[in-house]
Amino acid sequence: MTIVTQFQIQYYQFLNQLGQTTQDLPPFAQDASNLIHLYRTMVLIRTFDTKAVNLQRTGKLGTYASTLGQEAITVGIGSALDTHDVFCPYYRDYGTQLLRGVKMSEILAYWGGDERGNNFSSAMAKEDFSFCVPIASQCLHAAGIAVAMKLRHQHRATLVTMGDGATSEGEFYEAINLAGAWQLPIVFVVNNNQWAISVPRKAQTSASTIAQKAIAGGFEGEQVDGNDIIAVRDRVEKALIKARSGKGPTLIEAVTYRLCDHTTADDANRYRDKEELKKAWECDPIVRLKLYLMNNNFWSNSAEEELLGECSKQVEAAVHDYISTPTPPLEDMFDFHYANMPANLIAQKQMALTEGSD
Amino acid sequence: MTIVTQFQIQYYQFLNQLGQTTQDLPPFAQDASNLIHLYRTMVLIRTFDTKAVNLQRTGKLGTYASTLGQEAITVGIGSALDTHDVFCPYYRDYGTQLLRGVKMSEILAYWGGDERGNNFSSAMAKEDFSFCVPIASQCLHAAGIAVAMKLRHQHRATLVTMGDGATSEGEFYEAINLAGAWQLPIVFVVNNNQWAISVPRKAQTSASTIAQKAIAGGFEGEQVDGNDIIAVRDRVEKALIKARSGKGPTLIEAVTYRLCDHTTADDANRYRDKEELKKAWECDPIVRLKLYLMNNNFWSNSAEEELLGECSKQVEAAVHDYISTPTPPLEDMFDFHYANMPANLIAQKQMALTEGSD
Amino acid sequence: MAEITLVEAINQALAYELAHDKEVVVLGEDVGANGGVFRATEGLLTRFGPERVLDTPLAEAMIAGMAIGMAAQGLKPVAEFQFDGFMYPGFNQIINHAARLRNRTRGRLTCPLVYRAPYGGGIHAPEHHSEGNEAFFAHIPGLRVVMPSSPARAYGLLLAAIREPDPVVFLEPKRIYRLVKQSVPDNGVALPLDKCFVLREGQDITLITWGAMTHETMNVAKNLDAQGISAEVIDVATLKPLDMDTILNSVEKTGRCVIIHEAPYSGGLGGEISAQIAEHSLLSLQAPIKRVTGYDVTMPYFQLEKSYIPNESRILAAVNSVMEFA
Amino acid sequence: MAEITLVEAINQALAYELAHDKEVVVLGEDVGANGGVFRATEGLLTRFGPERVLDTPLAEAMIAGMAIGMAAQGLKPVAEFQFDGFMYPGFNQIINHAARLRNRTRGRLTCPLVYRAPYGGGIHAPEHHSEGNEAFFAHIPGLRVVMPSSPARAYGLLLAAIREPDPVVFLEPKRIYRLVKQSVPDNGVALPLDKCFVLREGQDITLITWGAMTHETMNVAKNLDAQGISAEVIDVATLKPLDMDTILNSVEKTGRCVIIHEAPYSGGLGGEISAQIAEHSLLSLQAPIKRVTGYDVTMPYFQLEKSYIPNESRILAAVNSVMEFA
Ligand SMILES: Cc1ncc(C[n+]2csc(CCOP(=O)(O)OP(=O)(O)O)c2C)c(N)n1
Ligand SMILES: Cc1ncc(C[n+]2csc(CCOP(=O)(O)OP(=O)(O)O)c2C)c(N)n1
Ligand SMILES: [Mg+2]
Ligand SMILES: [Mg+2]
Repeated sequence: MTIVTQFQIQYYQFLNQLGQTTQDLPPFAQDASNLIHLYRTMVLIRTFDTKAVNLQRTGKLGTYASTLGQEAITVGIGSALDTHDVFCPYYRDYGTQLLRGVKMSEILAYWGGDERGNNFSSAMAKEDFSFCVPIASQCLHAAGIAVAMKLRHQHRATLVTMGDGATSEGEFYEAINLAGAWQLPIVFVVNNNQWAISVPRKAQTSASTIAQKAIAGGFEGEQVDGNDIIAVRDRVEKALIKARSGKGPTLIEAVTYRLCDHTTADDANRYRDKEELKKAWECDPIVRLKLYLMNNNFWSNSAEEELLGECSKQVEAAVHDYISTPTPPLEDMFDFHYANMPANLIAQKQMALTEGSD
Repeated sequence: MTIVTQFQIQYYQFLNQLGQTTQDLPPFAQDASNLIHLYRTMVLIRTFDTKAVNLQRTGKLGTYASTLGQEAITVGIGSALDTHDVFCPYYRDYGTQLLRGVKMSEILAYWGGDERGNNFSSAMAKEDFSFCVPIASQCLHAAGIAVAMKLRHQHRATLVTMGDGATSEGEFYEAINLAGAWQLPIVFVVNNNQWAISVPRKAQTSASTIAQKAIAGGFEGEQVDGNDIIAVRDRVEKALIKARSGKGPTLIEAVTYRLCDHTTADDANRYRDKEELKKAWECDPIVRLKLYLMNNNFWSNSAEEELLGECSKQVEAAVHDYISTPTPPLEDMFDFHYANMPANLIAQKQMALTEGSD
Repeated sequence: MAEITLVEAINQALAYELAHDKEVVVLGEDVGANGGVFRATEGLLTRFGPERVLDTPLAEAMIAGMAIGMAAQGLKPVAEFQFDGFMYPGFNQIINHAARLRNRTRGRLTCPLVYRAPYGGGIHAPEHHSEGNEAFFAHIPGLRVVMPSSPARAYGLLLAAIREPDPVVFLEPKRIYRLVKQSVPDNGVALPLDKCFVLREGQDITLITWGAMTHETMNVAKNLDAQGISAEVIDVATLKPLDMDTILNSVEKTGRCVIIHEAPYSGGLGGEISAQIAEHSLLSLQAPIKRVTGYDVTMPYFQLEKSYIPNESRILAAVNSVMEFA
Repeated sequence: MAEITLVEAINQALAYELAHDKEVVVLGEDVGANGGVFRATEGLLTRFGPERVLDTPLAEAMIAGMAIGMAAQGLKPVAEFQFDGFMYPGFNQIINHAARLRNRTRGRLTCPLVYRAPYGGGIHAPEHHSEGNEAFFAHIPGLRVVMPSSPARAYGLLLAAIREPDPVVFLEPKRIYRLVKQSVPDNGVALPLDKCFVLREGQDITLITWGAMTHETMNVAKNLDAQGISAEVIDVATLKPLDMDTILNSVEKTGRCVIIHEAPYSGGLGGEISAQIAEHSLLSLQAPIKRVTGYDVTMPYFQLEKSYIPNESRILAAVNSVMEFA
């Protein structure tokens, strides 16, 4: 019996849940204005999120997946990504999208049942994928994008997000294995929010960390405190730099908690302990950063008040855009399937337009 | 930064390639008659294998996948399995099948294009699956069998085999993850013969061992010297005992080499270095055990000669059975799809019988 | 007796079989404590425990594949895919293994399982939650494919599917999960597989459909009475194998036919049925058969889904054009 | 000019596009040093190097899915599935993503790729190596599905498929990979997609087929001459979308039709074509359309595969019965 190989998984945190530093902050975080920017974005996202849930409750939006409690991950990623990187999101990544210039009204259109929401007007997001619904399948698109970057010798990276549940899907592992085998410029970020609808993280896998799943692909996985935006941003940034410089993939497990229902179609009370939820609120990533900023006099109650007002305004404007956008025309259903629309589809479209008009 | 978890992968060997013991032999191997039985089975398999390749070359068999060089794995597994265990093989596992009572003529029928080869007459193999062609998909059947065993609180285990290439497939990982999550009574044995057709092990994954892929599922993986049948048998047996007693799954990577072409349809000279092959022959598992047996006077040249004669006879008898079996009747194509054959299929069958007769 | 919805009838059938056949096991994503995203498995975990009702990790090939292993061991797994659009990762297991296990082993191993999935559009759901995908499964030898269209048929057909010794893909039209209530005695009586249901007899035209579209079709048929057109309505129910006897008898009687389904036109099951009618009863046809179906496009996001799914006016227009043909 | 086989024509088309379009990338299992298990990619690695010809790990969802990401970046991946029966793990990526990327993003992202696979039975291969599975793909909105039937059409159609800005499933009838040789100029001239090829003109009956079955069908057509029956033969070639104009024109001329394909009967593409003919040209039909197809069973292991695949005598019998119908 010989030991042929060994591994270890590390965990990163800078701010604990009281907003105290647990180690020296990385350079970017030593500039308070950077942290304030992150803070403002998280608050904006939460404002947006609250509003979106509300729109759904009042029948003005379809099923919506809230990102409550997970803002540090999605904003942290967005702030670490470079303009030329490509982002493959799953459906809770509003923070990243916002920082890539995707409009809130586009996100609302998406959940409002309108494909035009995926036609991002932002130049920065023009190569980004839209939300991926079939769990984990985006991992392979991201790998393919990274393959293209590698074949073209570009100094860019692809970042793909997914939930903890997604790590049970075969396509997740296939992407992990490929990323390792080909040393692709890719970063996998798992939003481990402890639940996949009603299935708790523990029931999903007996791996003690999600991070260790990277070992199957022969590359590094690590855990970060997903409620500490400094840790998220720092580790994601380092992984992106590594990827861009040809040093291969990284899997980052961001440990957090889904403070919301799975979606507006879900009722977490059916399966989730109220005590657990209550404790999880103590780790609220927004509160945490705010405590740090307040304790260090980088933030004030009046600044907060002003910010909330601004966020409301921005969100209301987006909602207005969304609500006042007319339903897409019928022909949109046909016009985007093919660059060269086949004759029989042209005929069907004509038929639909005729039938639709009676 | 904190280390949250650690892993190591171990490697097991008892006999080195000169047939010398590298550590004390396990109890079963201290009884020479056990080893002689293993040896005889390996030689029988090789005789069978050589003959089968020959039958294909002379047009009497379809494409055939040789198991040359991998006999220690397939025979080792077969000798470790218990009657009540269930075996889910991939297509090189003649040794295991033989020890489960599957007839050589059935194996030939399978490769000869006749489903009846999968209708094993052996009682021991009656719940075993037949060869699985879609790579890695058998892993999930095995997991399902293990689920049934667990739900029924049986003291049994499932063993599933696959190649190194198979460990890139999503279905492999899904089975690994499920096995861990549900602590299933299952043993995964990977025949790492260094090649998946023309793709070398290194190109398949950058994991330094296949064994470490179990870490993704949160359970133990280990390497054994796949050319050392004592190590294979010992580790597989221990993993089966663990599984049967409710202690969960194990992944065993058996490291060997594919001394043959991928199948008779393949020509490995197109992609494989002759030197590499030559070196690999030095690890021949049959020679290794023979050296040990000879060095310890458990085996002799005359015993060898006698054995070869017996093996030939057995194989020839099986070939005779196979060759003299008439083609299945046309209706066999229809009769086994449904317990309750639908009316339209009955009609098609009648039509086929009529059409077939002109 | 209380009246129940289609999804409650599914639940009732599952509970009945769990109670009466100890080999039946329900599995899938969120089928346990959550009772399934549509509540089809509500209460089953509490009543039958975690060894009969299994919440699985999130992986559909795994669900499809493990069910095969379980079935080969003599269990009768009833596996849920959470939505139609998430059946595809399981396609490999369904076509290459579930459908073939019996044939491959000449009957030595069998695969008595049910793959359930909510089917089709119309509930304002996100992308991939509204697929019309029965034609894929109905082309696979070795499978049965069933779609109920009422609470009573959901109950009776699901019982039959679970009891069938071979794999059944059971597609549940989610648009009508809660549309109507019906009293459905919980008597364990199955309905026959491989048979159409004639929902309404008529003389002038045969309307062939299945699943949720039976509702619009029945409405049209009723309205046709006022026009003096007597329409027969057939709910195909078992989509593989097709009960062509019932269909041909009807069309030979009426001489006219419209087929209605939600899935895309090209390669939809309507084509198969239409072709078989024309091949077997050509001389009975007094007019070309028409198909009213989804268009050859991906189900649009929900703002346009109503324009995609056949509606009563499209069905009526087709009926009128077939009736007017001379 | 040297004459080449169908598989050599595939190779020639791949080499042509690799040489003339730097965005083209070939990928798949064993496509590199091994040149593909059928040698379709032989020599490409040596000629174009490992950044244009990629041996992938063994995973088909991965192949299907990574090609989508590559295509979205503007590459033109030509991805090989090693055999028809191993396309299924990629089904989820093909239907949920490749076919939908353009539509989902309103054209912002596109998916110009080709999924190649050897298709069908007849080469005495093991299980899962002989699938007749075109109907699955031909039902998916957003895809094109193409099957060539000669070296020249293989070359011209594959060029067209690679140049098409949308995903194409390109199924290669492996039974005729090496059946005939033809001189195929390597001039980079593509053939049109979305069009049938009339292989032979005739007046009395239309025989519709594709892929390898064109060969048996053409033989039957030639033999029919001796019987005084003039048969038109149509190679459908693009299976989605269907070029119904060519088909309907022919059947309206001949009034009789037999459709021949290898895939199972029920839900096969023959049903769709038959239905569309009867729906659009009912009054032209002088006899019911007949379909000669594989049976509704899994392709048997090879001892019986010849009994499964339609042969000339079955085609002839169908033609005669259609001709005799009065
Ligand atoms: C392939 C597939 N299967 C099932 C679903 C239904 N579904 C949507 S979200 C979800 C749970 C996802 O959990 P996780 O990956 O942890 O992400 P989270 O929603 O918790 O952020 C499921 C099962 C799906 N969208 N895709
Ligand atoms: C799903 C699937 N994809 C592709 C193939 C074709 N194929 C047959 S064997 C093989 C290589 C398998 O390699 P490995 O798993 O290492 O097993 P080995 O043959 O080396 O024992 C491939 C690609 C297949 N049978 N199934
Ligand atoms: Mg989660
Ligand atoms: Mg191998």
